Amino acid sequence: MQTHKAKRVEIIIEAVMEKRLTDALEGAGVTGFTVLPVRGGSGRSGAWSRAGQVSRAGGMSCVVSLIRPEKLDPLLEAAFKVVERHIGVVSVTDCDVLRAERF
Amino acid sequence: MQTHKAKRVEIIIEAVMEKRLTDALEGAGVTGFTVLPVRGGSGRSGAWSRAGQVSRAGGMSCVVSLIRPEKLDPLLEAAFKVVERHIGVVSVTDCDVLRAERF
Amino acid sequence: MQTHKAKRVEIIIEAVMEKRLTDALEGAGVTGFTVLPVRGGSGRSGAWSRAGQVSRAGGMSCVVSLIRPEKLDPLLEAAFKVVERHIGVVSVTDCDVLRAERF
Amino acid sequence: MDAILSLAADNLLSPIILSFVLGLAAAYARSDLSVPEAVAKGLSLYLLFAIGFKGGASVAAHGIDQTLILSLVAGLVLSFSIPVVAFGLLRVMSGLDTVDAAAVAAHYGSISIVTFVAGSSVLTSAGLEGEGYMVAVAAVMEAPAILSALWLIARSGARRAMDGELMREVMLNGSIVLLVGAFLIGWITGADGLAQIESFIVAPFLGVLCLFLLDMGLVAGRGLRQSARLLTPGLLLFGVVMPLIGSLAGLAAGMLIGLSAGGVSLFMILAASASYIAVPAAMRVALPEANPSIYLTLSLGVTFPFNLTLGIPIYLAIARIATGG
Amino acid sequence: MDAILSLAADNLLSPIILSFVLGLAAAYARSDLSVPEAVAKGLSLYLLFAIGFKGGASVAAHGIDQTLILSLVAGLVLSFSIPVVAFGLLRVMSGLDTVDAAAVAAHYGSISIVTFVAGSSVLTSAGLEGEGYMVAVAAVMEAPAILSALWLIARSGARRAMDGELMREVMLNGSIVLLVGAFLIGWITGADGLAQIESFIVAPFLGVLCLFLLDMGLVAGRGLRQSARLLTPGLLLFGVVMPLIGSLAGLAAGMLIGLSAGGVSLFMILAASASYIAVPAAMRVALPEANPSIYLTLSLGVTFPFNLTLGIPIYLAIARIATGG
Amino acid sequence: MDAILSLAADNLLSPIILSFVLGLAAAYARSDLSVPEAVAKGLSLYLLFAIGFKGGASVAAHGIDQTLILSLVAGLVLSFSIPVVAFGLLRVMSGLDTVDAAAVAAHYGSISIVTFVAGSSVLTSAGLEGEGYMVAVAAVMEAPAILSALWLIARSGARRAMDGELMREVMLNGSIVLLVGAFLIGWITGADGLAQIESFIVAPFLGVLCLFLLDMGLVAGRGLRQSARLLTPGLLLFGVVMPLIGSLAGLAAGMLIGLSAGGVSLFMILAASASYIAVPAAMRVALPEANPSIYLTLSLGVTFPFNLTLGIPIYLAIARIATGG
Ligand SMILES: Nc1ncnc2c1ncn2[C@@H]1O[C@H](COP(=O)(O)O)[C@@H](O)[C@H]1O
Ligand SMILES: Nc1ncnc2c1ncn2[C@@H]1O[C@H](COP(=O)(O)O)[C@@H](O)[C@H]1O
Ligand SMILES: Nc1ncnc2c1ncn2[C@@H]1O[C@H](COP(=O)(O)O)[C@@H](O)[C@H]1O
Ligand code: NA
Ligand code: NA
Ligand code: NA
Repeated sequence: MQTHKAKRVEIIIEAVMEKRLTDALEGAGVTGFTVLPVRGGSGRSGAWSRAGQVSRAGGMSCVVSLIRPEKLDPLLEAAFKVVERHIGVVSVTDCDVLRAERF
Repeated sequence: MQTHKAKRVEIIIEAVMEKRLTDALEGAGVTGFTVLPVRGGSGRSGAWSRAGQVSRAGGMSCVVSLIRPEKLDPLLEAAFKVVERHIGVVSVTDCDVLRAERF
Repeated sequence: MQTHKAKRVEIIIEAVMEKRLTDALEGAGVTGFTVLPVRGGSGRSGAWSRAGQVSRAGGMSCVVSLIRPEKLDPLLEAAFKVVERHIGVVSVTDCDVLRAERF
Repeated sequence: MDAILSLAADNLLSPIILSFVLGLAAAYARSDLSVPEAVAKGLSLYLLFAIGFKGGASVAAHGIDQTLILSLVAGLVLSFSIPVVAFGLLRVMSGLDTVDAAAVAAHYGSISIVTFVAGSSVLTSAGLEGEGYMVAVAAVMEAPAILSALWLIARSGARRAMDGELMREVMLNGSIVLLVGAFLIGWITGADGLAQIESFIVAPFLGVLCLFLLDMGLVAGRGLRQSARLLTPGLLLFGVVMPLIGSLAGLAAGMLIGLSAGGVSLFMILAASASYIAVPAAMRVALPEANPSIYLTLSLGVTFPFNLTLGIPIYLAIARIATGG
Repeated sequence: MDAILSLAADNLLSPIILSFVLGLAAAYARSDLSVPEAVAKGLSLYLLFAIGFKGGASVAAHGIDQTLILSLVAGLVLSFSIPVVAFGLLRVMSGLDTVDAAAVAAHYGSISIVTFVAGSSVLTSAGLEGEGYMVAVAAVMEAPAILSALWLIARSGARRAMDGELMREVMLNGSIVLLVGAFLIGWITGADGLAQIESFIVAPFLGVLCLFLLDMGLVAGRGLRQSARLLTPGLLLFGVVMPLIGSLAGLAAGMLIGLSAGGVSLFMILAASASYIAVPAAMRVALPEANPSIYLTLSLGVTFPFNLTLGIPIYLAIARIATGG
Repeated sequence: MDAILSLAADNLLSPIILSFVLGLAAAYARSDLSVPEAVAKGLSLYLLFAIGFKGGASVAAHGIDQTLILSLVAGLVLSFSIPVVAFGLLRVMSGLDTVDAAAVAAHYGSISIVTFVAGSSVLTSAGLEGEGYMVAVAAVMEAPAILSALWLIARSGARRAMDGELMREVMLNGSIVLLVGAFLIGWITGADGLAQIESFIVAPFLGVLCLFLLDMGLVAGRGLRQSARLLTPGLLLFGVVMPLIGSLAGLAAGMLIGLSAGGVSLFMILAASASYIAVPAAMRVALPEANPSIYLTLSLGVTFPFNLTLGIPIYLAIARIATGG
């Protein structure tokens, strides 16, 4: 099948910053993203789990966005401004996508 | 450790089509896949969130399948037939897997 | 933006083994990981879904860890010891990360 | 007229309506108040189980006669035929194309079980009670409208085969199965069964409904905020006129069969209400080209609140006058 | 015999059994009816808390004597020894290998708290009541069977060390901790405590149980649909015979200790029931080679429904005859 | 003194406290007992809705006077000013830097609605009842403390602009909106509304609170196990002294306004309690450099249990003496 080069950006960010991140992505011209729930994790700031939590404070979200390669830099700039002072991680992978007209 | 080349296919598809997709994957000889819940997202057809939803209509699923490279094309053909008329995205990444005998 | 080469390891493992796996990862010097919930799947041992389940027995977790390339082998060794006798899959992808000092 | 107004006023200031309004307002104010998906589903399971069971227990108590069969048949006929009317109206009143119009039409032929539940509780507080088997009528009215909509599209050229799998999904969707199943359980176990679980399905019922309507307000409000611009005046008008038309069809059916004032009211409510769970899911499968924002916003954002606030008291008043009850 | 049959018939037509049957039927018909995982867990937390608390409050009301200690010891002994019997039976009746047979055996030595809960409510409606501390007996019977199973395997060569971590997980698994904890809270706070939360843990209890059994029916039905082919006639027979054998062991224990008719019934139910939550999780850790479809299908798909429908009335009738109660 | 002790003892042995202790113990023992996130959120929605509604219904029953306005103003003043005191104390008693100290201070100026709920139920069983509008006071006290904390930081140089978006998030966070909304619904629908949903929001209330506190015990216990090492003696002392100071400020406010003994107790409880839902979320946005383990462990692991067990009876006793009620 016909596929097209693209980038898969995965941003794991504090739940309280999720809306700010996706707003920034939209501002940077990103046409789509998907948010996956996150159940727990561990990092330099310790381990955490969502079990039994009510507050959004102790939780992270995972935002996945497939984009055309040329949009990578604006996306990362935008994402970086939001995550800068916050915990979380950003990774970029090469990928191929179907239906490039969607991106 | 000994690893083997494989492909990681990630399909984000409408929840109502999930069963049809996984049936098609099985039909195409895919031996395994994993379904991740999706909490929300945004695309050309607008933004959505599962919060408070009861109907399966407004929701997506994320189906991840690791496969041998030679099975990629049949998988994509099968997946494409299901997603064709529907919203959603398909991406393919190169990866290495442990325990190749499992695929 | 400045990015750095890294590896993205994704381990889909039985929920009952999750804690043992993350303990092993920490033992192998992995500084961070994120756990995603899994809703269902299918493999050689059949299909399963979390719908309506109470026991942790029939369920899987998805552990994602971004690491420096040189830490890949110790991580895989450690992970392998845990998953060895168990169902589940391990995949490794090349990626680029922001803020390498975090890994 | 006065009676309607006072009933409407009472209704508007009831905890269930105000809970819905609170949800709407919170969504409009962009509060992060939200009900987890699992909790919303849990509440809806509870409501379906409770309403089904109580309907069955009521049938066990009052017995049945041929009006049961007639009502089921009438429900089927209404669900099949209302979409045709809705489709025609939409083509006249709105600029929707065939596919979108058919998709919307399917929603209005089908029913909203929460509108039914809310209506039942208004009936109860007005001292009326409908025939218990009306929940079975609600169940049979869920699916046929979908077939009508697909037929409307097929007629206009864009052949769209209803595959067997979709058919099965629609007929056996969770809400129908739970509603009918609980109805049967209530019927079989009767007064004894009801006594055993009354303090679960009767006493806290209205409170649970409040929380569920709060959630529906949140969901409807978020939908409206995002998609209100799609609501042309023609569509908006349709969202208010169509339930009234539906209710008259329900009135006719109920009167012909000879139901009680409560039963006629419930028939009107069912015919007036528009689906927002089962039909949207079926439309995503069968008509992915139809824009979900249109049918969801119309059904959940316009018709549902209209029925909840003004519609139900109106239908009830009309039913009372018509039946002399 | 008549008494058993009429009790069984009453039982079969109760809302809780019919809810389970509804779940089974929905799963078989491949309806998409499902209970969210979080809701199912929430319901099970409620049931454990309520049953534990009521047990404790009942102990506070009736006091305890040495039968408490004897019952706990007997529970331990049963849980340790039943797997040995089950293992032997399985090796004779079925073609299972050592690992699968040991895994299945562990399930039958342990207990199913929902069977216990369902049994308690049948007792209540039959006007009997067991000793309140039987919930503590239920708790102590969860884990020992796992040790027995691992010992059975070690015996047959395939050494399998039970690591300390697994031991801790099993002894402190959530169900045991909540059950015992709620039992202690009920005991400590007694009648006062019960009065405070009665309308939460007593009044709606049976209704909640209905929803939970609906879910169990769905899960069991899906499991059966997928794995029924694994159920050889030998295994099927085992799934029905083993609970009867277990119940007789429970009968013996209860009679020796001198429990009331209710207490003896509960002992029989515990011994007859097979775990489907704690033991499967432990088996996945300790015996990953054992096929979970076998033990889950047998425990949840065969023995659980058998106990729920026929087993409980049978045990109750036998206990009544044996104790003259 | 005796009265306090006996009240404290009664309180300590109530099902709600023991449920919290059970959660703590299970977490310490590393049991896998856990409440799903969705269920915990569902329980908290229920509690907020119920407490808000009952407050509103109580206002509808007793009418209001100018003490309502005065109480709201006093609540605002307390919430703005307590963080300043807390900040000063922290700088003296602990080695926390400006940012961490300000973050902690914000928590103590705000309130914990569960502490309020638990306090209300202790009041009820002691035969007292506070002014119904105290739930509105609770709502207005949530947010101002956050502004104070940011101002404290700005003062010390590290300018930190409170953006409009965060402001909106804080003022319209889900708990405030639901609490105030339910309060208004209760007020509007009054005794009629209450009668309709009483068996949902009144009868099972304490039982639901037990389950929620079990969950809070689990969460607090896990936090403590992970972060107890952060609790220097100075911080620990702060976690116990600060609520006492806060309660005295609440006492002064309540007495000046002339509230009833119940109202004064509730004011003390609000001022003494520390936020663990809304403020942590705001701090993560506004002060990401502040260590969440410190403020969460202190608020949820030290002050919450202190208030729950000893604080509430103490405040109640003081309020009674002070008001002569
Ligand atoms: N190397 C990593 N791989 C995957 N997720 C990570 C990694 N590091 C951190 N995270 C996630 O980000 C959260 C915050 O990380 P940290 O800032 O290191 O405390 C963790 O709890 C994880 O959920
Ligand atoms: N570029 C993208 N990256 C990740 N997910 C996407 C992307 N585009 C669309 N999606 C997901 O697919 C859904 C439907 O997309 P669309 O068809 O563009 O409306 C969105 O709501 C997202 O969940
Ligand atoms: N090829 C695969 N791709 C993605 N997930 C898989 C794959 N194979 C197995 N899994 C996951 O691992 C679980 C156990 O697989 P198995 O050991 O093959 O039964 C499955 O139920 C899936 O959730
Ligand atoms: Na209709
Ligand atoms: Na047993
Ligand atoms: Na405070």
